[in-house]
Amino acid sequence: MALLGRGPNRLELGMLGALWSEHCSYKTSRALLRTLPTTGPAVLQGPGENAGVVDLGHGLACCFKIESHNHPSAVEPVQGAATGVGGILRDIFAMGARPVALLDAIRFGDPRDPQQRHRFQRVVEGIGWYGNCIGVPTVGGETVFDAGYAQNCIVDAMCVGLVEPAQMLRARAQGVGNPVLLVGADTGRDGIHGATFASAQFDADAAARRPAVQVGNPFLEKCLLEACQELLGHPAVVALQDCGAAGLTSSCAEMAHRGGVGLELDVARVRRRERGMTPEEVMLSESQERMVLVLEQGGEAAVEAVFHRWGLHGDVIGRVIAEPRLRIRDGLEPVADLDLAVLVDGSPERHPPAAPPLGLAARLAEDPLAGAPVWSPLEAWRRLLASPNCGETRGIWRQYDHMVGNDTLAGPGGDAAVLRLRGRLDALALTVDGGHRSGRLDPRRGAAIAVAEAARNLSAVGAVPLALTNCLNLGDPDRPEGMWQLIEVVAGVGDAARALGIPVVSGNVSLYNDTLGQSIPPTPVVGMVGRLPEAGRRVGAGFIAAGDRIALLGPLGAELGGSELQRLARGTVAGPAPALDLALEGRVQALVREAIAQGLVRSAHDCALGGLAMALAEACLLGGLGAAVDLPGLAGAAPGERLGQLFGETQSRLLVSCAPAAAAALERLWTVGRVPGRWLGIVGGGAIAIGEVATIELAEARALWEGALAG
Amino acid sequence: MSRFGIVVFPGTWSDRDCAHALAVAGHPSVRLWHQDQDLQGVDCVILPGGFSYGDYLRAGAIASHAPIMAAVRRHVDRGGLVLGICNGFQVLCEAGLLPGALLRNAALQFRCQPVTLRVERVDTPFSHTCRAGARLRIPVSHGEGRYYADPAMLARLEQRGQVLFRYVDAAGRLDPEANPNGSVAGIAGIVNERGTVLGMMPHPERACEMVLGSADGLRVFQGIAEAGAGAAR
Amino acid sequence: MPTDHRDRFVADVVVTLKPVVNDPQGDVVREALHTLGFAEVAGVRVGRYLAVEVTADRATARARVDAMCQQLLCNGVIEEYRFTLRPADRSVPAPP
Amino acid sequence: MPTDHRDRFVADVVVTLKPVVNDPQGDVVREALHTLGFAEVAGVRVGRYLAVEVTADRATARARVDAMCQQLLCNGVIEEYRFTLRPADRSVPAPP
Ligand SMILES: Nc1ncnc2c1ncn2[C@@H]1O[C@H](COP(=O)(O)OP(=O)(O)O)[C@@H](O)[C@H]1O
Ligand SMILES: [Mg+2]
Repeated sequence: MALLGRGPNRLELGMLGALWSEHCSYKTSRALLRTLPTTGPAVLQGPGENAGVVDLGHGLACCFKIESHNHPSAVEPVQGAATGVGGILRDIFAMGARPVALLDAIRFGDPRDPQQRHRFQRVVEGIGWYGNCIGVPTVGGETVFDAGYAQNCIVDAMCVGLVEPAQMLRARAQGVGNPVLLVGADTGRDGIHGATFASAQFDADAAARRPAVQVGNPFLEKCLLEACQELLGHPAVVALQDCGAAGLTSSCAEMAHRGGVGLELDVARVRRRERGMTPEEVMLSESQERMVLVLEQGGEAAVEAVFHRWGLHGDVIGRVIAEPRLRIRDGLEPVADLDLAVLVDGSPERHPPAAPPLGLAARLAEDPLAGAPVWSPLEAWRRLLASPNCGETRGIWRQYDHMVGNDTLAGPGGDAAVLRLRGRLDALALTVDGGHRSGRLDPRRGAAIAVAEAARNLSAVGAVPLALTNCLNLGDPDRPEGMWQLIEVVAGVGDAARALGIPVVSGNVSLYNDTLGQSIPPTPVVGMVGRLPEAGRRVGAGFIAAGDRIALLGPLGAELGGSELQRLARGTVAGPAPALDLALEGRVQALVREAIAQGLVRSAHDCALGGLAMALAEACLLGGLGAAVDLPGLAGAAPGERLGQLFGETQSRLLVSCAPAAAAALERLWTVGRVPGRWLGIVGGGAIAIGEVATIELAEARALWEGALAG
Repeated sequence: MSRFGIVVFPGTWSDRDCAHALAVAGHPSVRLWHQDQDLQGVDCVILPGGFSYGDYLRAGAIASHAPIMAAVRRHVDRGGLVLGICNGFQVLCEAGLLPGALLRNAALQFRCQPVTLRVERVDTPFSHTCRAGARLRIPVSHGEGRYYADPAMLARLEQRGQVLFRYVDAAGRLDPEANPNGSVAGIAGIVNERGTVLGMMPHPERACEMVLGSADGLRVFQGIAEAGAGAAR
Repeated sequence: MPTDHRDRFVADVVVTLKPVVNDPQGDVVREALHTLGFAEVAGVRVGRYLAVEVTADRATARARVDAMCQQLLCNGVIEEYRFTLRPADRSVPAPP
Repeated sequence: MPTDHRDRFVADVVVTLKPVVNDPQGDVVREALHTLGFAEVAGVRVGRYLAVEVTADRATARARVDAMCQQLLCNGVIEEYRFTLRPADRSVPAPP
């Protein structure tokens, strides 16, 4: 109030409330996020704009961002997920980029529970519907099922676009007197207070506070996208901004604040879907598929003609003013007048107390398989193959158009998607990865693993990681454990990003993923973009020829804390988190990229969920070939140790195959690269055999794997 | 040399892919805007995939009334060639330029996957570059592709040889497992009685380069180009 | 400009698949209802409903809505339609 | 007025978006009707129609169909529903 110099009125309070919400102001996470590395030689735009941008050279740049739509998807899965995709697409084309790919990271409770299954299927339907309709391929994603998400699902969508750096648009209002144009959907009462809703726990009153759900309109968005693309380079366009959380209030305030100017708006000029809307409702509506532009004076007609051609109407709703204020009129009557510095930057930073959960040390000290049923290696392997977290995901992504655009060289189903760049030798590689389950024990490690794993997935196809975007899905930071997780997760992302030299160029924080005091596990989702120097050299995850030799790059290990095997056997998370030696991680990844670049390996697959045995099974299943391998000391190991060697989720490992003739060169490469490497066996046969310890027929493995996610 | 025109409705997205495929095949193309009535003298009109007007109501229903469709109708009357792909097939059925209708996939889900097509006739402009019974590997990507014709209409179609493509298994046999949408008689593509208008659910423009998985789709475009050239002579 | 409310009607239009056309959606709904314990459900057919508000007198409205159904709202190859008219409720405001 | 001793009814269920929820489909259909020359169309809302055939007496049928709507047929977050019952052997009536 001191900042305003007078008491705010109801509208001003509403606007401040929305912009000072966690969702818009990052008041709890801001200071932490400042610690992340955000610069690098390729970074053209770091955090702070609608999306981050990295240079791809030769006059092309890649623009990308990830965002959560967890709360809306919990209320209405189809529309919540769909409008999440719609929102992230607008962020990308607001930068002047043409969206070329979507990815999704989704998490639910046990899919055998009909309610969870229903939510999962509806979310997939919503993601598919929006992306398919607008014609942007969904090329990858991640799906996780865990009891920790039964009350709060995770729905994060990532969009990647391409833009010529010279055409890049920024959302900065400029030029006193310039008109402000609102274009797209009419404004309705839907989604009012969505930002504040997304910044609060679910509880008994949530239903009452719930904003009207927005129904997505991908067709309208397609028209907006095409019109905005047509306007690229148009001299009349000063700034372009999407209308997201907190609607006109945030889009206008942020655009003006970035440009160091003010805006005066007349809410009476905002086209509405409903009668009787108050200025507050107009300013806070989160109606989808709207964009705000600042135009050069006199350029209105030319710009509106372009929108008109696409069946859209634009209305001039205000002008740029010199004073750094957001002034709202309703016709002639002034209804709000706020200092932009206060509105945008004024929310006091919060530093709630943080503390690790009680009993953590004891859980870390537990034997990962304490009290678990004693499964034979074959029994464990079968259960992993049939786990929805390891099973084949085709049932999901065959509902997504992953080919439109004619550039998908590798779609979903491998380690990273690969998109060609027209007229160039190189290609783009894309992935999203959430943290390791052990992040519940050690959120910092779990977050670092998320970054390392994303980079490893890119390296597995031969791509050099360029930059990352992240969505930090967490619980209530007002609980000391929640705040501790937030601090640790940001630190973990920073650790790995710095060590691996991958700048953070955009991101999103979704806090308050809680229901009745129960938080989700910390879930840092990392989206990463890499550059494959030569598209033709890329490799897949599946074996390609019988007789090829199989090698493990990276350490042996037997770490079961937080593993999928532990989840299946114990349903809990305990024991130490897997170690992560980031220097070794970097060397392993550099090695596999080099081996791919030299054409030495014919397949590469990272060892993730389910460990070495699962990676081997996937390489066999994807390639339609069996394999015979062995691990040193496996036969003689104690039962628990043996399970650890087979299914432990030790980091920094990739499984590769190579023609026998290339073996010596590959071995030389790993020796020079100071990477532990060893030959495990040979591709071929109708079964997957691990020494004397476990053998499974390929057909049986396939049936389990393909059935894991089936209804 | 044949000239291709690609119709663009606001919700169309495979116009770019079609133009690219034609470029790969060495043929120029022009875009035809849905609100225009001028076909710019093209020999073949392509109605590409997408969601024309959001596919609200029924896929292709609103697009079938667009101004450009009046011109397409006249083009068809003159014996001009038309290729409707996916949404374009839906538009052609809605416009009555092809018989039958396309319903929601039997599985009630969108399907994006490669399928195998069997070429049923090789005496059409669209298929004369194929061998009889040839199999083409081409992707589908649609939520409403279940071809339906009532028994009488179906009998007429079969009798007149209007079925051009069917979904088959790797061995070339009809198989419900190989049919991605539950189409009657495995129908993936049909022609009109004159054999000048083809509607097909699969996307040949996505199968024009081996790096993308298949180049079988090129045959369709090459066929049209050569037929057009023949007609011009 | 807006006429007297007596000249505003809403047509409640129902478009359904012809009985001979398979309706997998209806079958799925029936199965789901059975699973939920509604064993008394013998069958379900799913169709489309449209509320079309028109400014016209009753006789004209009827003829025009019929024309809309034939031209756009219903695809006669697979669907059939029916509708009734009711005076537009004055309490439901028209869009501005 | 039909008597209640019959034991087979069809519920004509109409599920529509709540008035506050935007209906892009309705907007596009309205525009299309305008383009086709139906200028008198003031607005269109699109919903779902379900014909649910149940074996039960009228009172039970009413209660059960209501339960079906709440549990499955209608998504209460964005939709609302209404229905009428008719004996299964009677010819198709007006939509509710
Ligand atoms: N929701 C989804 N959308 C699209 N693709 C998905 C989705 N979930 C999983 N996938 C795909 O399935 C494959 C396996 O996923 P995942 O097991 O997470 O791989 P990894 O462990 O290598 O990261 C990946 O190619 C991924 O792109
Ligand atoms: Mg992987």
